[in-house]
Amino acid sequence: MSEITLVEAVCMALARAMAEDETVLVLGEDVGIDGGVFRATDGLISRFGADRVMDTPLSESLFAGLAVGLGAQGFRPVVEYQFMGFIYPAIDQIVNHAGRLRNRTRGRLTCPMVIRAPYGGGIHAPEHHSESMEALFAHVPGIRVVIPSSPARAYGLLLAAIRDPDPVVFLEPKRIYRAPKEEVADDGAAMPLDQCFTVREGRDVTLVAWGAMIVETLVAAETLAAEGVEAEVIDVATLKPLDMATILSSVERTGRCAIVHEAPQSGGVGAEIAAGLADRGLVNLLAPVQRVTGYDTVMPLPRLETYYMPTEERILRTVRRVLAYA
Amino acid sequence: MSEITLVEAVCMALARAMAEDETVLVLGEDVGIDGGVFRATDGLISRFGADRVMDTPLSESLFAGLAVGLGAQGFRPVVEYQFMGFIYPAIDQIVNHAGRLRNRTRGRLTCPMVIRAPYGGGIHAPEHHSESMEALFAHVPGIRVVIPSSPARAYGLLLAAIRDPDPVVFLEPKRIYRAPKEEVADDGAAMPLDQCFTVREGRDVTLVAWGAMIVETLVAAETLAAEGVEAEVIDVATLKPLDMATILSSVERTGRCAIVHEAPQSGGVGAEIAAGLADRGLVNLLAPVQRVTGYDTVMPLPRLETYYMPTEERILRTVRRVLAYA
Amino acid sequence: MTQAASFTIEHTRFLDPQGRPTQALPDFAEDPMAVIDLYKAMVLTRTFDAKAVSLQRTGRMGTYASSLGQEAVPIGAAAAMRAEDVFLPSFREQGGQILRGVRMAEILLYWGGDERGSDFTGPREDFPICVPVGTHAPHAAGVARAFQLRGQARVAVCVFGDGATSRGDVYEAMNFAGVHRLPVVFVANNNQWAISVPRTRQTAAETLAQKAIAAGIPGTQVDGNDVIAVRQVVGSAIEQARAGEGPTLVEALTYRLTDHTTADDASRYRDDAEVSARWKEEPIARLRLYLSDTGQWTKAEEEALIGDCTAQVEGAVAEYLATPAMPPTAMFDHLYAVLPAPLAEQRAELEEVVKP
Amino acid sequence: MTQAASFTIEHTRFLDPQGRPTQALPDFAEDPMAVIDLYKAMVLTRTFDAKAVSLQRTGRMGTYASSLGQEAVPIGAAAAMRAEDVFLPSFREQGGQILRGVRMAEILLYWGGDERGSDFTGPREDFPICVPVGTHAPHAAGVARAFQLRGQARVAVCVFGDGATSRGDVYEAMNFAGVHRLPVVFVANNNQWAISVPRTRQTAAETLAQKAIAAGIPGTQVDGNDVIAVRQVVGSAIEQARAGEGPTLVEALTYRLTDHTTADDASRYRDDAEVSARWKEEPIARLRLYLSDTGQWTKAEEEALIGDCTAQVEGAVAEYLATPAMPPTAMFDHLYAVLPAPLAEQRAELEEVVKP
Ligand SMILES: Cc1ncc(C[n+]2csc(CCOP(=O)(O)OP(=O)(O)O)c2C)c(N)n1
Ligand SMILES: Cc1ncc(C[n+]2csc(CCOP(=O)(O)OP(=O)(O)O)c2C)c(N)n1
Ligand SMILES: [Mg+2]
Ligand SMILES: [Mg+2]
Repeated sequence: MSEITLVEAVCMALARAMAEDETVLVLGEDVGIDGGVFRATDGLISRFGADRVMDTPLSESLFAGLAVGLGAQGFRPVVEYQFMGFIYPAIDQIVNHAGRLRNRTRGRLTCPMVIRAPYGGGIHAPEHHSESMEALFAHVPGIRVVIPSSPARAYGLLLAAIRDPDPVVFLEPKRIYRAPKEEVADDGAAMPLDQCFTVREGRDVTLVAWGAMIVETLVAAETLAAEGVEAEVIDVATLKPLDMATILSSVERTGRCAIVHEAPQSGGVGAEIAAGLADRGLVNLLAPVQRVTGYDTVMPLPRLETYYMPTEERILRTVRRVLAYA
Repeated sequence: MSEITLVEAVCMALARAMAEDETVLVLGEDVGIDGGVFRATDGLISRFGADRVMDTPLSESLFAGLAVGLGAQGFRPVVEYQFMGFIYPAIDQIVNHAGRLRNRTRGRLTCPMVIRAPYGGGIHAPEHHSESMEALFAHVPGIRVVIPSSPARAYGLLLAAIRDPDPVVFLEPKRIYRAPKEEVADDGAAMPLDQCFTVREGRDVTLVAWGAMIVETLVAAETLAAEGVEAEVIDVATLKPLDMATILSSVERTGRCAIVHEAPQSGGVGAEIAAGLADRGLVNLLAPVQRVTGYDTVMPLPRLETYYMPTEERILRTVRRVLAYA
Repeated sequence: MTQAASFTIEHTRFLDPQGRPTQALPDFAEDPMAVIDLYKAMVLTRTFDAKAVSLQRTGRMGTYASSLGQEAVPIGAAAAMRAEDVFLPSFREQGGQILRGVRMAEILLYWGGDERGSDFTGPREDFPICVPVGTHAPHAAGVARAFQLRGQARVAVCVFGDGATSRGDVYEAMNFAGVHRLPVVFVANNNQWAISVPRTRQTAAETLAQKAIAAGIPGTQVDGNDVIAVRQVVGSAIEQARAGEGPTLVEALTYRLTDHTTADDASRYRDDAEVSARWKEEPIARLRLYLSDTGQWTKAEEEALIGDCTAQVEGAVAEYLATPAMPPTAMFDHLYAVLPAPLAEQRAELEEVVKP
Repeated sequence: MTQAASFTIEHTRFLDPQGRPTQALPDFAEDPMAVIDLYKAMVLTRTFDAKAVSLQRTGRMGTYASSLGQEAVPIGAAAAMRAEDVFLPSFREQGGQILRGVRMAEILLYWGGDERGSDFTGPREDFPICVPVGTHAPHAAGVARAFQLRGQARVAVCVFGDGATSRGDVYEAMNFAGVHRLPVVFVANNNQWAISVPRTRQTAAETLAQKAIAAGIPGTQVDGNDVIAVRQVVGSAIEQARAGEGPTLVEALTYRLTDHTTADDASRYRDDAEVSARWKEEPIARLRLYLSDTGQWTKAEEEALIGDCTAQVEGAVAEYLATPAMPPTAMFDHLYAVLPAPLAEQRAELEEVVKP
C-alpha cells in the first residue's frame, strides 16, 4: 500500500466501483483517452471500454439529463464536470429532475447518479476555474452534497456516493488534488455519508470546515496548540443533509465555534451551520460564531486570489477573537 | 388614486420606467400581446411597441445572455421568467456573466438588467410552479436579489431595480399578486434598495420575513398583540446584499428573533440572517433564533402544499417557543 | 465554391382533411381494426379532455392542458410503440399515455395535485409528465443509451411541442443521439403555438423537421392531423431505431384548437377565424369520414363508442374524486430511499403540527 | 411523400495548401497591401503565441491557449470588421483581438491573472475573452439586437470552437438571431478538436455549417487555413448583416497544431502523424508561398517582419512584467457601481488583514 493523492483516490474509487458493479458508468468531457483534465479517470477507458467510459459532446446541460435517463433505467452514471464554473447549466436538471424523480413518482423511478466536479481556488487557474459554489447545491431538496478533504475520504466517500441510491453532487477540492498524499487501501470500504468527521479533538474551540480548508484549519489548530489552545476540528464532509448533531455536541463542550470556507460568505454553507448554532446551540455559546470565508466578491484572477482565500493567518485572527470573549 | 394589486403595481412600474427611459426593454415568453401569463406586462406592447416589448422564443438560457449583451450596449432589459421553476437555465449566465461583467472589465462593460420571476406557493399551481429558490441567487456575487411584499413596495423597488446600474433578480410573490390591494401613486418614486423595511414596530420579539410571508407574519403579529406581545416585523426586501444592520438593531432591543420564509430551511436566506445574529447579535440574544420555513423536501403538489408552507399557526408556535426562554 | 452537403425534408400524408386517401395506405392500415382502434383512442381522449376541463372549471381539479385537435400525434406515436419501449411525454400527450396503459384516474390525480398520479400502475418505466419544457429530451437520450448499452431492442419515444424546439436541451439531446445513433425517436408536436407565441416567432426555420439536420440525424414532416400518417412515419422511425439505425426527428403538423391550458385565454392573442379554419382539418372528423366513406363505421357504432368513452371517463372521475389525499408527512416518504436523520426531525415537527 | 424543404452547404477556398489560387481572388485582394497586412497579422500572432507559451513554461504567466495553425480564422474575421462593429471572441482569438486594437500587454495581463487585461484601451465595446464555452453567443445576439433597435449599421461578430457548437446556448442564440434577422455573424473555428474530443465525436452532422439550418439562417463553410477565403466569406456575411439581411454561420475548417492549452498534453490522445500532415496546410506558409510566388514578398521583407514582430512582442512582455499587481482591495472596486454597505465592511476587513 503506497501513498496516493486525492485525485488518484478518486480514480481508484471509480475503478473499484466500476469493477464491482457493471451498471456504474463514467461520462463527461475528456474522461476517455485523456483520462480527464486532472486525470481523475486515468486508465478507466482501457480497463472498462468506451461504452462505460464515455466522452460526451460539449453539452453541460445534457449530461445531467442523460444521467437522469440512465439512472431511471437502473444505471449508476458518474458524471464529471470539468470545473465547477461549468456546472451551472446542470442546475436545471438537478433541481427540476434529479432531486425530484423519486419523490414525484413515489419511488417508481429513481436517480442513482453522481455529479463530480473539481472546485475551489488556490492553484492559480484561469478565470472561472476557481469558484466555490457548493451552497447552490446544498439548498436543493432531494440530493446530497459531499466534499472530501483527504485521499482516504475521497475514496471512501466517493464509493458511498456511487453506491447511494439517490443523486449526489461530489465536489473535489482541486487545491489538494496532488498533495498531501496518504496511504489508502483499495479495499472497497465506503465511508458513511450524512456524517461529519472529527479530525482533531480539542476542548477550547470548535473549528468547522470542509474540503481544502481542512488543511489550512489543521495547520492553524497546530499553531494554536503550541500556544496551549486545543481546537477541535470538524470536517463536515456531507454538506447536505447536514449533520448538525456532531457540531452541536462539540460546541456543547467547547462553547466556541469558528467556521472556515472558501465560498463567498453570504449564503454560504457556513451560514446554515451558524444558524443551527444560533438555534439549538445557543445556550452553550460563550462567544459569537464567526466565519472565515471568501469575500462576497467575484473570485479574483490569480494575482489576487490568495487575498480572497482563508489563510492560516485569517483563521487565527478570527479564532483569537472568538477565544477572547469572556 | 385607486387601490391596485401587486401585479398591477409591477405593470405600472414597468410602464413608468419605459416611459421615462427609452433604453428600458421588456422581454420574455408571452410578455407581448398576451401581457404575460399573470398580466404583469399587460398593455405594454400596445403602448411601447414590439421592439421594446418582445416575445422571445422558448429559450430560457438565451434571454439572460441576451440581456447581458443588451446591457453591455447600454440598454436596460427587464427579462421575465414565467415561473421560478423555469429560471434555472439562466443561472449560468447570471453567475458566469451578469454578476461578473463589470468586475472583470474593471467597469468598462456593465449589466444594468433586471430578471423578474413570480415565485412561491399557495395558489395551487401545477408541478414546478410553486418553488421558492431565492437562496440560489442570494449567494451569487455581483448581483442584487429583491423581493417586494406589497403593491407599493413592488412599484418602488422595481423602479429602483430598473434604474440600478447592476443586475437585479426581482422575485414576485405570486400568492399576493392579486390581494391584498393597496393605494399606490404612479409618481415615479423609487424605494431604496439594500435596505430592510420595518413594517411593524414592537419591543418583544423581532420577526423577519419577506414576500408573501410578510402577510402571514403580520397576521401572527396581530394575534400576538391581542395577547400583549408586541412583535417587530421586518421586511428584508433586498436579500442580497443583506441589511443586517436593521435586523441587528431591532434584536438589540427585543433580544428575540424568529425568521419566516417559504423556501426549504437548509441553506435558505434565513440561515444567513441567523448567522449574522449568531455573530454580531449574540450578546443581545435572550433566546434561540428559530426559523419557520418550508421543509427540506420537494414542494408538494397542491393537495399537500398548505402543510409545506409556514402558516400563522406555525409562526405562532415558534414565536411562543422563542418567547418562552427566560 | 463547391458543395459540401445537401439535405431535403419530406412531408407525409395519407388522408386529406376530407378523409380521402391521397396515396395507398400503409400496410398496418390493411387491418381495419388497427385503424378503428386509433379512432377509438382519439375519441376517448377527446372525451377525457372535455371532462378534465370541466373538472377544472368546477374547482374539482387544478390547471389542465387539453389536447383538443392534436389527439392524432401522441396516439399515432404511442400506437407505433411496443410495450417494452419507453414513452417520455410532455404535458399534452394524455392520449398516448392512456394507450400505453396509464390509468385515466392517475392522470386526473396528477392534475388534481397528487404525486401518486405519476406512480403509473401500467407502464412502470414510462416517464411522468414533463412540465419544464423540453427538459425531458436529454432523459430520452439517457434511456435510449441504457437500451443501447444493454443491447436491448427497445426504443425511447419523446414528444415535445414546437416551442420546445427552441430549447438548447432539445438540440443537445438530438445532437448526442446522433453521435451514438441512439434508439430514440423525437416527435415535435407542432401545434403552431407556444401559449401566445406563434410558430413563426419561435424560429425562422421553414420546418421544425430540419432541426434534425443540425444534429446530423434524419428529420421528416408528417401531417399531424392524419393519425394514419403519424402512426406510419413514427412507426418507421421506431423500427429503424430498433434496428440500430439511429434516431429520427418527426415533426407532426397540427393545431391547438383550444386554450393553452385552463389558465389561458387564447382569445387575447389569436383570431377566431384562424381557429375556425383549422377545425376543418382536425383528426377525428377526418378519420371518421374515411371510416364511414369506406363503410367501416356506422352511426350506431359511433353512438356506442361515445357511450362507452363517457362511461370509462366517468368511472375514472369517480375514482379520482374518491381518492383521499395522502397524509401530510407523505412529502417526506420518497424524498430519499432512506430518510436522513435531519429530515426525520423535520418530519416529526410536521407530524406535531398536524396532530389533531 | 412530398418535399417540404431542401438545403445545400457551400465550401469556399481561394488558395490551395501550396498557395496556388484555385479561382480568381476576391476584390479586396486586388490591393496587395490588404493581403500583406493579413500576412503580417498572422506572423505577429504566431510570434506572440510562442512567447506567451514560453512565459507560461517559465512560470511568468498562467495557463494559455495558443492559436498555432488557426491564425487565419480570427484574423480573417476581424479584418472584415469595421471599428464600430463589436467582436465577441472565445479564448483563442488573440490574433483578431490584436487586429481590433487590444494591446498585447493587455492579453498577457489577462492570462497573467489580472482583471485589467480585459479593460481594453482600444476597442472599448468589444467583449472580453469568454471562457465558459459558447456562453457568449447569446451576448452577441444581444449586442446585435441593440444595434438593430438603434437602427445602427453595425455588426456583432462572435467566434467559437467546434466543441461550442454542441452547446444549447449557441443553438438558442442562432435561432433567436434568425427570428429577428439580427446583424450578427457566428464563426465556428473548427480546429477539429475540443481538448481530446475529436470533431466526429462532437456531432454526427457532416458539416458544422449545417447547424445554421436548424436556426433558419444561412450556413456556409470556408477553408479556415486560407485567410483570403476567411476574410472574404466572413466579410460578405458581415456586409449582408449590415445591410439588414440577417445572420450567418460560417464554419472555418482549420486545425489545432499544438496542445489545447499549456495545461494540456495532446500526445495523450492524438497521433503525431495526424498533426504532421496538417502542418502542410497551415495558413502562414500557404500565404507566404502565394505572396512570394507572385513576387510580392521577399526574404528581406520576411526577416524585417520577424524582427519587427519580435520587438513588438518583447515590448508587450516587458510592459506586462513591469505592471505591478493591483492592491488586494481592488476585488471590491468594480463589483457594483457603488459598493453596498455590507461589502464595505468586508473590504475594511481585507484592508486590515493585508495592512503591513
Ligand atoms: C422551461 C419552461 N419555460 C416555460 C414554461 C411555461 N410554459 C408552459 S407550456 C409553454 C409553451 C409550450 O409550447 P410548446 O412547446 O409549443 O408546447 P404546447 O404547449 O404548444 O403543447 C410555456 C412557455 C415551461 N413549462 N417550461
Ligand atoms: C462550458 C464549458 N465547459 C467546459 C470547459 C472546459 N473547456 C475549455 S476549452 C474546451 C474545449 C473547447 O473546444 P472548442 O469549442 O472546439 O474550442 P477550441 O478549444 O478547440 O478552440 C473545454 C471542454 C469550458 N471552458 N466551458
Ligand atoms: Mg405548441
Ligand atoms: Mg476545437
